[in-house]
Formats: sequence, C-alpha cells, structure tokens
Amino acid sequence: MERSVVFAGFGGQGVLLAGKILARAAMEEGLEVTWLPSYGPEMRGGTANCTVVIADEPIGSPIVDRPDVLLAMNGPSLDRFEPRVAPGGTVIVNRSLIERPLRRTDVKGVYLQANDLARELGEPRAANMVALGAVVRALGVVPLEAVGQAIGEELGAKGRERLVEVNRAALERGHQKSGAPPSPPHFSRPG
Amino acid sequence: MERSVVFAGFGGQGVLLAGKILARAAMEEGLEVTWLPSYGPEMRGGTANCTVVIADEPIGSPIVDRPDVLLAMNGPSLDRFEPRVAPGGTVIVNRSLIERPLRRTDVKGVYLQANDLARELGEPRAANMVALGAVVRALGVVPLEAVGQAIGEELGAKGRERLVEVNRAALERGHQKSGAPPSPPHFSRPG
Amino acid sequence: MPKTETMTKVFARPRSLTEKKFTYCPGCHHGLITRILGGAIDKLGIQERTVVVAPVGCAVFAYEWFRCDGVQAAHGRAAAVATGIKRANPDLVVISYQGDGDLAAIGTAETIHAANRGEAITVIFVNNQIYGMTGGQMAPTTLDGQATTSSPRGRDPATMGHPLRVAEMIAALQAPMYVTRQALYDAKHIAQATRAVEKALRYQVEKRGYSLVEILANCPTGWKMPPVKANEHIAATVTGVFPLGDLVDRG
Amino acid sequence: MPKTETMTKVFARPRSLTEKKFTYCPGCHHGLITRILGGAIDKLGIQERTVVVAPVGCAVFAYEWFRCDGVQAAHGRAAAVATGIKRANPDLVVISYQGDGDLAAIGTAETIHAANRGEAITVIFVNNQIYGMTGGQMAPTTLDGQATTSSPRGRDPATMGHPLRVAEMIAALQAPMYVTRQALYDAKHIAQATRAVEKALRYQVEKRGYSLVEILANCPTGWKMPPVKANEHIAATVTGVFPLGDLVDRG
Amino acid sequence: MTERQLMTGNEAMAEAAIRAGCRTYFGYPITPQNEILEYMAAHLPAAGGAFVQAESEVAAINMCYGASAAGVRTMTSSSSPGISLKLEGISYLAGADLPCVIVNVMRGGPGLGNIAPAQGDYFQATKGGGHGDYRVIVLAPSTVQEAAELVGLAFDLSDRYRVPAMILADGMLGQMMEPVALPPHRDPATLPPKPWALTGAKGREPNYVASFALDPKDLRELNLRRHERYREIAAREVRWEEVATEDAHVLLVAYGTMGRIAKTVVRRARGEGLKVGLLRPITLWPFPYAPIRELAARVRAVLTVELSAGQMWEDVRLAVEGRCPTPFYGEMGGVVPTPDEVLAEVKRLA
Amino acid sequence: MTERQLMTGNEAMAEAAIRAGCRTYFGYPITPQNEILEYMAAHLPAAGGAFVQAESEVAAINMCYGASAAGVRTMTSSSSPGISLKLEGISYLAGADLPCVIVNVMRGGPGLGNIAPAQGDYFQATKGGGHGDYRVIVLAPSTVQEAAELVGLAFDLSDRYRVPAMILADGMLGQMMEPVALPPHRDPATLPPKPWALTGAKGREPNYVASFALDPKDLRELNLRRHERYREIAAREVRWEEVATEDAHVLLVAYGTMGRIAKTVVRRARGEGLKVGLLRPITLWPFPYAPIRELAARVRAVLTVELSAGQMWEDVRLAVEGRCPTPFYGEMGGVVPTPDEVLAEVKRLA
Amino acid sequence: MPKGKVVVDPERCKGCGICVATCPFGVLEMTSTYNSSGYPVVGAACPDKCTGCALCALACPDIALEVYREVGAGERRGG
Amino acid sequence: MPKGKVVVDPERCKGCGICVATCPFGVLEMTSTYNSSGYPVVGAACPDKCTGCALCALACPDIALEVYREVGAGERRGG
Ligand SMILES: Cc1ncc(C[n+]2csc(CCOP(=O)(O)OP(=O)(O)O)c2C)c(N)n1
Ligand SMILES: Cc1ncc(C[n+]2csc(CCOP(=O)(O)OP(=O)(O)O)c2C)c(N)n1
Ligand code: SF4
Ligand code: SF4
Ligand code: SF4
Ligand code: SF4
Ligand code: SF4
Ligand code: SF4
Ligand SMILES: [Mg+2]
Ligand SMILES: [Mg+2]
Repeated sequence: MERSVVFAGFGGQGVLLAGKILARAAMEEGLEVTWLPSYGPEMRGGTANCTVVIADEPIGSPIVDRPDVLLAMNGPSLDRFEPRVAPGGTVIVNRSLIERPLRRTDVKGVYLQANDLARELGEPRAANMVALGAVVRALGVVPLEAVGQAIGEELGAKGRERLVEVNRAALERGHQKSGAPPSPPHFSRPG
Repeated sequence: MERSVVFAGFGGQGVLLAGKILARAAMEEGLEVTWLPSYGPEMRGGTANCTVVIADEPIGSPIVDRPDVLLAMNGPSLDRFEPRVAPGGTVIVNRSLIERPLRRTDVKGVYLQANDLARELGEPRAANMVALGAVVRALGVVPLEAVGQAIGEELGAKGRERLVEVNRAALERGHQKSGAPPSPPHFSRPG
Repeated sequence: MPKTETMTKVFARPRSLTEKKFTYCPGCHHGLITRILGGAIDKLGIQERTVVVAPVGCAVFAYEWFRCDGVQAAHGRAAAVATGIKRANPDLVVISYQGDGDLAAIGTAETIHAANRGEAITVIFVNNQIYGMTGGQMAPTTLDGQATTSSPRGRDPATMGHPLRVAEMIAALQAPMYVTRQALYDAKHIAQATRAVEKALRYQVEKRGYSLVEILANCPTGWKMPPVKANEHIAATVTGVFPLGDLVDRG
Repeated sequence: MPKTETMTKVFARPRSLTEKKFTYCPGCHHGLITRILGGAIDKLGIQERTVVVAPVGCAVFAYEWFRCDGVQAAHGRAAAVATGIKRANPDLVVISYQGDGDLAAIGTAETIHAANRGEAITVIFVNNQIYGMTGGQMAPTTLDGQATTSSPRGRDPATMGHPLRVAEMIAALQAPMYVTRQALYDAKHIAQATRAVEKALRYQVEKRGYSLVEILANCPTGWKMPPVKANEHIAATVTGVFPLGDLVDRG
Repeated sequence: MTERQLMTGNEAMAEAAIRAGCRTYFGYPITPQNEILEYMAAHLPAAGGAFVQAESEVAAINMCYGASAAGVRTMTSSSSPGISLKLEGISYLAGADLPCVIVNVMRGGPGLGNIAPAQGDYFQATKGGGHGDYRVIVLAPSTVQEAAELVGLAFDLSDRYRVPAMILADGMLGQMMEPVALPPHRDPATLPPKPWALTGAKGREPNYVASFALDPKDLRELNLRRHERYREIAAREVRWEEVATEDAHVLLVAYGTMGRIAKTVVRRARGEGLKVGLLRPITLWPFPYAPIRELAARVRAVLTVELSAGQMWEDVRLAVEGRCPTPFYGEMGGVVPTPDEVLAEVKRLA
Repeated sequence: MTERQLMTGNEAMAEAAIRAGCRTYFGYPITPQNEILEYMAAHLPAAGGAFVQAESEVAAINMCYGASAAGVRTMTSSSSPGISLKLEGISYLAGADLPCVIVNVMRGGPGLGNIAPAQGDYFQATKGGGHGDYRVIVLAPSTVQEAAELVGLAFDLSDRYRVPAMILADGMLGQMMEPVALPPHRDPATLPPKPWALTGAKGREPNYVASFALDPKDLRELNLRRHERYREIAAREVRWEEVATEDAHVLLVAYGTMGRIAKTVVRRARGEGLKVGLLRPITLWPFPYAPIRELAARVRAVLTVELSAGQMWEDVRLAVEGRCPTPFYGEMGGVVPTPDEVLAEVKRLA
Repeated sequence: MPKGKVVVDPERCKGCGICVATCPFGVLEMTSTYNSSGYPVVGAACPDKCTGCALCALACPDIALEVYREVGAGERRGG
Repeated sequence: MPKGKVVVDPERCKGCGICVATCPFGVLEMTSTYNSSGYPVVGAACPDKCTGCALCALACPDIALEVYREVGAGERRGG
C-alpha cells in the first residue's frame, strides 16, 4: 500500500501545516510517511505545496509523479497540479477561491467551499483543516480520529485549547461535507 | 652536454644574482639554461641558494641531484651542499668566511678569499662576482667575456658604469685567482 | 506626457524599469527602492550606461528589473564585482545593490575595502535588520533583543554583539564622497531618500568617487509585522539605533 | 633570582617562551612583541591556560615560541579561530596574534565581527604597514606614497585608497573593552606597550571582554631600511598617520 | 521500537549532533539547510553548548577549527556555495588532523544556481575540493532516520581518525519530514580523551596544532602518516547497502536521495519481472570499490544514477574497470527524476 | 628565432597575459606566485590596464567576475590555499559562462603546508573544486616558454568557449628562470567581440549575466547547454606531448614540472637501453584519455608520476581501464623526486 | 483642491495597505477582490476626494498605482 | 651610578644595532665577529660604563641580551 497527496495553495493558506498534520497522524498509526514541502523563496508570495506519501513499507521516493489525491486551495495550484493526478485519483477543489471545474474526466472531483465553511465556524483561517477533512476521506488510509489527535499535537500548546477545538471541528466539517454527491456544481466562468 | 652549479650562501651575499648573471651569459651564448632559486621566507636570515643548469639540449629537471660545481659562500652552505656534489666535481670555498677544508676527497676544492679580494678591489659587496669568476673557470662551458657582458646587462642601468666596471674586475680577479694550484691552504680549525 | 481626457499623468512607472513584477512580499521596501533607483536613472539619463549589480538576498532578481545591463553577484561580493566592472570600464555607472546580510556580514571586507579605495561606484545598502531571503535570521544590524529565527530569544548583545552601524563605519574612512542614511516610512522620507539616491548617482556620473546610501527598510515577513506597522516600527524604534541623515558629503 | 657573583639578573628571557630562536629578520619588532607577550604571560601567571593563535605572516611560527598551547590559523582567520577556542572553553586565555595583511585585509570581516560580538579574546595587531612574509607588498595600512613591491611607484590614494586605521574602526564599535595603539621605537614606548599588553590580557583574565592592542612595528626588510632607521621612521612619520594612545578603555 | 518523532532531515541532523555530544556549532544561513542553524540556535545553548551565527561560512569553518583544536566536538553546516567557501578551512582541518563534522545540504549549481536538491558536489566532497592531498570521510544518508544515525557516526569516525567528516545530503533530504527514532544522548565527558587538544599546557608539554611544515621532508612525513590513516579508513570503514543484487542483471548504483528513489525503481522493476538490483554507497569516501567490482563481474551493466552530470560515475568506472558496460543516467539543476523515468532507462538495458 | 629573454615562469606568465590583451588583473600576495602580482603592478597600468591588489583572494576572483562580465580580458593568480578561497567565485564564473584566466602556482598542502612545488591541486582543478557540475579548462606548462604560450591559449580558449581557464603550474615553474621567446602583443580592440558583455544597454536589449535560475528546469537547461560546450572542448582541445612512445615498454605519464623531470628520466633510461616513453598531458581537462588508452594497449605498464598522492592517477586509470598495470610513483609536501629516483622505479617495471 | 485620479493595476497590487495609510484624503481602501496571485487588491473608496498628489504612488512598493491630475493643476511629479 | 653587566648570546644576536642605539651610555658596539648563521654580533665596547639599566635588553628583538646589576642597586626589572 502506498498513497500520496499533494496539498497546494497560496502561501499563508496553511497547506504545509495541513500536510504535516496528516503525516503526523499516519506516523502515530504506525505507518511509514514522508512529508516534502516546496521550500525557499518561491514560497514567498507565490504558491506553496507539500507532498505526503503514506505507506506500510519503507518509502522510496518522497517525490510523487502521480499523486492519488490533490488538494487545490486556489486556482494557480489547480492549474499546476491537475494534470499530474493519477488516473482514478481525487482532486479536492476549494470552491471558495476556484471558479472552474476540473478539466480532466478521469479523476474524481470533490468541490468544497473551504473558506466559507471555515468562516461559518467562526475561524476563517481553518479553511485548511476543512480541506484536510476532505483529504482524509479521499485518501482512506488514516482514520479521522487520528488526524484530530494530530491537530492537538501540532497546535495544542497551553492556552490554545479553543484553537484546537475549532480546527478539529473544521476537519470534521470538511470530512462530512466531502461525503456529499460528487457532481460538479455550477461555475460562473468555465475553466 | 649538461653542466650544473649550485650557488649557496647567506641571504644578502648575492648568490642569486651571481647565478642569474651566469644564466644570462649562457642564454646569450645560445645555450639552454635554467636558474632555480630557493625562495620564500626561508631566504630571510637563513641561507639562499640557486641552481643553474646549462646544456645544449632542452633541460629536463632544473633540480640537480648531483651538481658539477658548488659555490659555497659560507660555512652552513658548505655543510649542506658538499655531500651532494657529483664525484669529480668542483667545490669553490669562500675562505674569507669558511674555516674548514673539504671533507670529501673525490671532489676538487678551490679555495678563494672572495670577500678579501673584493675588499681589495674597493667594493666589498662584489665578493659574489669574485666567486663567480671561479665558477666560470670550474664550469668551463661559458666564456668569461660573455659573463662580463651579462654583468653589464644585469647591473648596467644608466649611471652605474662604475659598479659594472668594478664587478667585472671582481669577476676577472676571481677567475684568475682560481686558476692557482688547488691544494687546500692551512685552516686554523679543521672541519 | 500622456493624458487621460483632460488629465496629465503625474506618476508612472520609471522607463528604466522592465515590466516584470517584483517578487517581493507585500509592502516590502525593496520594491520601493527599486522604483526610486529607476526614477533616478531616468532623471540622470544614464540608463544606457548603467550596470546594476544584484546581490544574493531578496533582491537577487534586481538585475532583471532594470532596462539596464545587469549582473548577479555572489553573496557579499557585489562591491568586488562592481569594482571589477568599474575598473574594466570607467565610463559605466555601476550600482551595487546589497542587503545587510550581504553587505555587513559576509561582505564586510569587500564593503570596507571598496569604500576605502574610493571605488567610483554607488552602493545602495538595504538595511532591513534581518536576512529576508533565507527566512528571517539575525543580521549584523538586527536590533538588541530582536527575535529572529536564529536568535529565537532575541539578540543577546552579550554573545551576539550590538547592531553594526555601517554608514558610520564607512564615513570614518577618508575616500568616500557621500555617505548617508535614509528611511522610507513616510512620504517625506521617501522624497529625501530619492534625493539622496539621485545625489549618489550624480556624484558617480561626475566622477567624484564612492558613495553609499544606507536605507532603513522594512521586512514585514521577517519581522512578522503587517507592512504599515513595520513602517511605524522603523520610525519609532529603528531610527533610534540608526540615526538618519548625511554622514559625509565631500561633493 | 639567579646571580653572577654579587650581581642579580635584572633581565632574562621570559619563562613562558621556548628556547627556539626567532626566525625574524635582524631588528624586526615581531621578536620584541613576542618577548613582551611572554613577559606579560609570566607576570599574570597564565602560561598554563593560555592559547596563542598564530597568523599566516612572518609570525606564522608564533605558536611554537610560547611554552603555551598554540595553534596556527589560516591567513586572516585568527580571530575566528580564537572565537572557536574561547567559545569551546571560556576558561582559556586566548591571544590572537596578527599582522596587518592578515587582520586588516583578508581578515577584515573576522576582525570586525569578533570585535563587534565582544569575544573575550586579546588581539595583538602588528601594524608594520607591509606584507612582510610574502616579500614586501602593499598592506591596507601602507602609507600614502610608500613604495612596495606591489605599489612600485608608491601607494597612490586615488586608486589604492589611504591607510586603514584599524584601532579607530574597532573603537567605534560598542563591545570592545580596550583598544589602544602603541609603538616600540624607544624604551619609553616599549614600556608603555608592555603595560598595554598586560592590561589587555588582564581584562581577558577578569572576563571583561574583547581587547585590541595595535602596535606600530617596523619591517626593516620590507621597508629596505636598517633597523635603527626604521624605528626612527616610525617615530617621525608613521605615528603621524596612526596616532598613539588608548582609544577605548571600558575596564 | 523507540518512540518516533516527525522531523525534517535538517532538524534530525541537528538534534542528532547534540545527542552525539556536539557542543559547538558555527554556521551561516543558506537555503536549504537553515533549519540546522535555527535548531542549533534554539537548542544547543540549553545543552550547555555554544552557538554562534558566524559572519560568513569562512568564519564559521575557522571557528570550528578553533573549537576542534580546543578538543570540543564541533559542527558546521551549509549548502553548496557556502561549502565552496569553507574549502580552505577544510583543507586546514585536514592538514592539522582535526576532527570536525561538516554538513552539506546540496542544491543546484554551479554558481548561485538554485535551492532545489542536487548532487553536484560529489567531486568536491570526495576528491578534496580544497587544495592539497587530503580526504574527508563522506557519508551520504538517504532517509531522515539514516541522516540522524550517520551524524553520530560522523562524529565518532572523525574523532577516531582525526579526519574531518562530511554528511553529504541534499535539499530534499534536508527539507522532508519522516518519522525518526533518535539515538540516545551521549555525555561529552564520556567521550574518548583528546590528549592533543589545546586545553592549557598544565602539567604537560605544550600542544601545538598546525598544518604547517616549512621543510618539504617534514611535510611529506606528515602527509605520509595521514595517508596511512586514510588507508586504514579505506580498509575498515566502507559502508553500503545492497538491494536485490543476488540475481541482478542490471545493477543500479545511486546514493542519498537518488538512492532511495532507486529503491522504488528496483521495486517497480522487480514487480515487472526485471532482474534489477541496487548498490547504495553509504560512505562515498571511502568508496565501495570492492563490492561494485565484484558485482560488475556478474551483471550485464552497471547503471549509475545521479543528480549530476556524472561524478560518482567516475568512481563506479574506476571500480568496474571495463568488466561490463557502465551507462549513466543523470539530472542537473535541481531536477529530480521520477522512478518511472529511471525505470524506462533500466528497461532499455535489461 | 625571436629574441629570448631570461624570465621566471611567474614573470613570463604575467607578460604573456599582457601581450594576450589582458587588461585587468586582480590578485592577492601569496608565495610562490608573488612575482605575477608584482609584474602586473609594475607593467599593466602602462599597457592601459587596471591592476588592483584586492583585499583577499575572494575579492580578487569576484573582481574578475565583474571585469569579465564587462567584456574585458581578466586574470587572477594565486597559490593553493588562495585558489581554495576562489572556488565559489570560479563556480560562479562557470555558472555565468564568463571567461577568465586563473593561474595556480601550486605549493605543498594541505592547509598552510609550505611553499615548495607540489601537484596536490589536480583534483581541485580538473574535477571542479567548487560546487556544482562545472569544468574549467586546465593547462599545465612544464617550461617557462610553454607557460608563456599557454597563457595566451588560455585566454583564447576561455573567450571562445566562455569557460574559465586555469594554468596549473607549481612553485618550481613559477620561480625558475629560463630563456623565453615571448609571443607578440595583441591589441584588445582586435579580439573577437563579446555581444553578451555589460557595456551599457545602448541600442540593444539589456544584457544580464548570472548563474541563477530558480526553476530547476531552467537551470537544467543552462547546465545541458554548458555541458554541450564541454563535450565540444573535449572533442577538440585535448593537447599532449609524446616522447619516445613508439616502441616503449613502459609509459610514463607526468605533467608540468614532473613532466619535464620525466623527460630526463626517459633520456637516461634510453641511454641505458630501456624502452621507456612519456606521455605528458598539456591539457589536464580535457584529459588525453584516448591517446593513453591507445598506448596502454601496447605497453607493459603505465607509470603515473606525480607530486601528489595519486590524483591524475585516477584519470590515467580511467583511461587505461584495466588494459595493463597502472603503477604509481608520487611525492608530497614539496619534495620533488630526482630523475634517478624515478628511474629506479622505472627499472623495477621495465 | 486640484482634481486627481488614481488607477490601480490589480495584477501588481499585493494589498499591503501602505497606500491606504499614506493617502492624506482617505481615498483608498482594501477591497475584497483577489488577483490571480491570490492577493487582495486596493481600490478607490471615494475617488472624488483624490487630489492627484501622488503620495500613494510614491509609497507603493510595487508600482501598482498610476496617478493623473487635471491639466494645469501644478507640476509636482513623482517619477 | 649602579654597576651593571650585559651578556650577549652571540647565537641569538642578529647584529641589528638597536641595542647600540638604545644604550644611553654607549656601552655596546658592533663587532666584526659573525655567528654561525652569518650575522655580525654585538659586544660591549666599554663594559665598565654599564649601569645595568636593561634598556638595551628591553629593546632587543631577539632576546639576545641578559643584564645583571649589583645587589641592592635598585629593583628595576625588564622581564
Ligand atoms: C555564500 C552564500 N552564503 C549564504 C547564502 C544564502 N543567502 C542567500 S540571501 C542571504 C542573506 C539575505 O539577507 P540580506 O543580505 O540582508 O538580504 P535581504 O534578503 O534581507 O534583503 C543568505 C545568507 C548564499 N546564497 N551564498
Ligand atoms: C589564503 C592565503 N592568502 C595568502 C597567503 C600568503 N601570505 C602569507 S603571509 C601574508 C601576509 C603577510 O603580511 P602581514 O599579515 O602584514 O604579516 P607580516 O608578515 O607583515 O607580519 C600573505 C598574503 C596565504 N598564506 N594564504
Ligand atoms: S522576506 Fe522581507 S525583505 Fe524579503 S521580500 Fe519579503 S519582506 Fe522583503
Ligand atoms: S620581513 Fe619584515 S616583518 Fe617579516 S621578519 Fe623580516 S623585518 Fe620582520
Ligand atoms: S501600496 Fe501598492 S501594493 Fe500596497 S496596497 Fe497600495 S497599491 Fe497595492
Ligand atoms: S493621489 Fe494623493 S489623494 Fe489621490 S489617492 Fe493618491 S495619495 Fe490619495
Ligand atoms: S644595561 Fe643599560 S647601560 Fe648596560 S649596556 Fe644595556 S642599556 Fe647600556
Ligand atoms: S638588539 Fe639584540 S639582536 Fe640587535 S644587535 Fe643588539 S643584541 Fe644583537
Ligand atoms: Mg536584510
Ligand atoms: Mg605586515
């Protein structure tokens, strides 16, 4: 078993953190895992992304030529990574910022209003956790509870209980919402 | 034909210059020649030496393991280089500063009061040229006139005519004196 | 001057800049300094004989933002590279654009000796008190107590020393023609800095010699401050450590 | 104290020096400075915890002249090496012995930053205005007009700059505890320099921080002057460019 | 199993150094290894060590020279351009027989290049990029776990043989996170003594540390003694990993990040029934010439795969010495080939 | 015959550079090459060029980088430790495709070592001591005459291929005097134009000089194009000298100072009736692999003789690839073997 | 008061807010529009108040603003 | 005047002449003796005039001089 996800978005959207939480959850589950970020100056102002590979045997390459799952938090990320997703894979599209449907037909699209859902929860910055919920469902190898646990470990410094709580809520919300029927919603501008 | 000389002395005795003048004379005679100095900090205060190789075909090594001629301007130089002279070679000993005869018996010794002779000529610093005269005789491959010529080229900036003159005189004096019988003179302290 | 209906354009992109977007973070003064330099090059009409030396640092792309010849120098060596260019061709106007890590840490020797030789170059020194490009480590100019990624508990003068005052150090040498320290936190200081940059370049054009314009810049990302707050911090705190004004003007 | 008949020895070789002969040229002040340092180490009783850092330069052998632990540093890096030693073991007394090429040219960055961090080391800076070891090239401290093998027509300030005043540059920093410039051209100045070296070392022993003793030294060989004349030249000319005295004493 | 932590390669190397008894670190920022410096800034003082952000890489390596001479375990880290600046200092360390651990988290070159992973500094690391006849022990980890372990080994080997040791990693390994079981803490006081160190000449003759010997005969002697140790290291300390080599027709040779990608290649190739094996050098100097030579006699081709134009390739060819073809597959500039790209090349050979 | 002058290798190289149109020189003193710097200080300004004594070797090479970018022929010189300090800059020159001539008058190492002749920087010069996949053209003169000639060639090759070129000499060659017939003066104005140079963006698009490409694909592309040129150089510019190789049983391979000593060895060996020949590489990169390979098939042994622990030896073995035994004879630390010492070794083989 | 006009290049604006803080007349404000790089973009809240003084443009680090002024309204220039 | 004595180590002396110039009492002079390194060596021309003030030794760069003084003649020391 080897499953891979690319988390991609605009710097500041928290995609690196989301990937790291998933990686931690996988580790706590006793799995092998690698987390590989894009790094350095290109992060500033531009896009940020990370790749998480989860497996039950030692992982060869942490670079993934055909990820099973893509989380695209903004348009440029979708443009860049959609072509690389493995056939039959899943693309999670942050509909709050992306105004086009998938171009490919051999992958499954999951459309999620990540920013809006986070705002509804009163924590606009938790859009990444909403999206992570969807990733967890699409990936199917790490239990949601383990990821909730990992959020606590990543964010849970003393006095940050509320933050952990609302992020866990966002994770669950995303997980739950992404269970909805996968048909693409209506887009104002076609891609 | 390949002949080699080591000029050795105390820094400041002008052994590098003497060697250079010989090399220049050889070049002007159309011969191949190399001049290799000891260099760098070891020159300061310590000994200085240079090796001149003269040949009628391209010269391989400018380093000479068994020089044909050694000019020893002071005691330490004699101590250091005497053992290396080629059997049958010549050692020119500056008796003005060296108080021991040669140790080896398979080389020819030429004893010369280089400093005293130079002082007699009114130019104490020309001891190196006195010695060079002896070298030229021992070597036997470069005519004395060519060496006299080379002195002019090395030292003969405008207004230095007297310097050139006295140095040439020293050269000739050394050449002439070194033609004397080669038996070692009496030394106060045996070597 | 181009017009919109009855209106005249009173502010436009300097002609000596290319169309490329800056890669700097939102609010970063590097962009502003680039614009000021472009304006000064326009004003002096030297675009066709200027060479911009870009450092390693957030301004690494600087050579590509000017419609002038440009070169990217090794980290800290921009002043040496500028020296090489100027000595090779004294008719060129050579601008060495450098950050504080670049100029005041790794490049200390090149900085001081180019200044001491009085190389006829113009050094633009962007003092943002941090290593921006590499992610916010301590610079020689970092303030006492300032937390950075390599001084997480704040710069401790006991083991890390106090901020290095570069303009003062250069001003103490005999050769420099013009040494000044400027800031950009409000319109007045932007205008002053603009005049300083123009003067520094003019001195070079007039073959007078070396000049250095130190500019107290922000680094909203490295400081973890919104840009407007970062500018206020310069006004309120940074200028206290690095006093503004001309230190030397032998022009 | 040993005696000869009814006499007492009033001057002898410092105990902290080895028996090795100095490799310096006749009359060279490096030897004298070594003797002064040895005397100071004796006086403070620190021979068993002193580490001498030797530069590349005529003093390259310095580490072998002391009966103290010693290390030979890369050219220009003695201050960095001293920093490494002191940080590794703050109980050691670390002396960085450096020439002007070493300290003020290639080592400029290490010199300034060790001083700026206030490393608790003692720097002995032998300013002989020339590269002695390599055969008399121009140093950053070479006087205007002074002919050297690499400035055969004399140092031309227009292209080579003016002599760099190191003590002044270091004194402008905030951390240094003691910065002084001394000379050795007569008995009075030798005595003063001796006290300065002792003070610099005492400050280190007392854990006060960084000190630098710049010493205006001769280089009879490089200057092509007999030693006595070289000393007179220091008194008459060199001290005019490099004024003697304490610049900083925060002790 | 010890508890595993999720760490980047950079963090793991820094923590492993502290656990190995490293008590001085001198560094200068450069991507992609800043996290080593930052980790040391945050954690070394608490361990009783000294952290100094140096004014340059040159200063940093010379601070290491001082600290090492003082007998304390010391480390510096940088990335390609910064390592170039350290080479004079590394040559001095080698010449003075001083231990030191140097981490190179390689990036794309030459020049400023970029910050992506690369392996273009192999020659520099293994042949002695600095001047003179010296070697440094070069260890090439391919996982975060191995990075942590090799840092400890590097300190031990460096101390034992008085030879600087380099960890040759790359941007990918430095930046990626993996679970890692960290080695236990070692108390510096329990490490083998260093009688040659500069600790103050108390009750003993002075110790002198230098790479200097004016007389050629003396310098030759120092070199010969050092090369004696090099031979000992070459005889004893060669390390490598073999994967599916027993029956391989094609042998891959790859190290570090490329080595782990090659493992995926071998797995996929075997999945398709191709007899492909891998020899992954762990020590790049001393290089595993002997095992490669042995395998070369049995396989149809030895394919070197590198993030370079072919640097380790020369050592592979020196090992094979014509026994079988030695094709090469390389990438440059920070481009990392995918397993399938390498697999396609393997198929051409198999 | 042109008039011959008596000059040291250092002086001859400096004068040859001026005659080749070099108009900027940046250097820093170090024995045994100070005479190059001093010669330039005395003579370059009169030729209308700029001489700067830099504050360090690092500054000097970066001044060269600037002067070269400005389109002017430029040179720097140093000796081993100083060359190590220049490596980052050399890698930048290579990465920015800038011509430059670098003279290394090698001395004993590693570290401070001493100032005697040595050949311990062969790896550094030929394999790219700096970071990244680059090469510099390396020319190894063995006489003062050849030193003067190769300096001119170095400038031409460096300009033609936009690759830095290094003269790899040693303390003996730098310090010794020989008669030399100097090449004629070339007017810089007659040299081929450099349309890429920074001369002011007048009537053309701006020129940018950099070694920087953030996107790995771009940097790969730059590297591939550069390696294309490297292949061209390897195909066209290999230079070597053969002495008495036709019927040789033992082939010596030696370069530079060691190469000329080997000539004496060959002469003495032939004098004793021994069939000994010499291949003397003149370009060390590109290395004469092909001629050595060819001769290796005909001789009983290829003996590499070097003033090092065996650096060129690796290239010789890469060339020979097992075709015959490849013994090695080396010295270190500034010791130079006498012809007879080498001859004794040859006799063991012949 | 001379009459001015400020024009934002939304693809250059990075939403740093410096112009907003700089304009003495409160002309500018942050909008909730994002450009293609994902930055929020500034806009003119009350364009009528603009005097064309160009202070905003002088302070903008990304040269995202152009400023126009009515003819004859003075010669102050920023470029 | 206290009575002193200066002792030259001929193998350390390099004949630089600094002590000769330093001695206030003209005690020292260059001799025409050379040591084994070839340096001329200094000697006491009028040893009787020596006060043991040690100024010569303090100025000697090669620590080639030792100085003695009559007991009780004061405590000035140079080491
Ligand atoms: C030799 C070398 N060392 C280190 C680096 C890494 N590096 C890149 S930029 C930089 C410093 C940036 O700080 P600064 O000069 O202040 O510029 P800023 O980004 O703050 O404008 C460093 C250390 C490098 N590229 N080369
Ligand atoms: C990296 C390096 N560059 C240059 C040298 C050559 N070198 C040796 S000593 C020296 C300078 C000597 O001058 P200074 O530091 O003033 O010492 P002095 O001999 O005058 O006491 C130089 C350049 C070297 N050994 N290493
Ligand atoms: S990191 Fe700082 S200096 Fe660099 S671009 Fe961002 S704000 Fe500007
Ligand atoms: S060259 Fe100068 S500094 Fe060096 S030992 Fe001689 S006199 Fe002293
Ligand atoms: S100052 Fe420029 S970049 Fe910043 S918000 Fe205003 S227009 Fe946008
Ligand atoms: S031009 Fe002046 S008034 Fe108009 S928006 Fe800009 S700052 Fe405000
Ligand atoms: S001790 Fe005094 S009096 Fe005696 S020789 Fe020396 S300086 Fe002269
Ligand atoms: S000062 Fe010392 S070395 Fe010089 S002459 Fe006098 S005793 Fe001799
Ligand atoms: Mg900065
Ligand atoms: Mg000096």
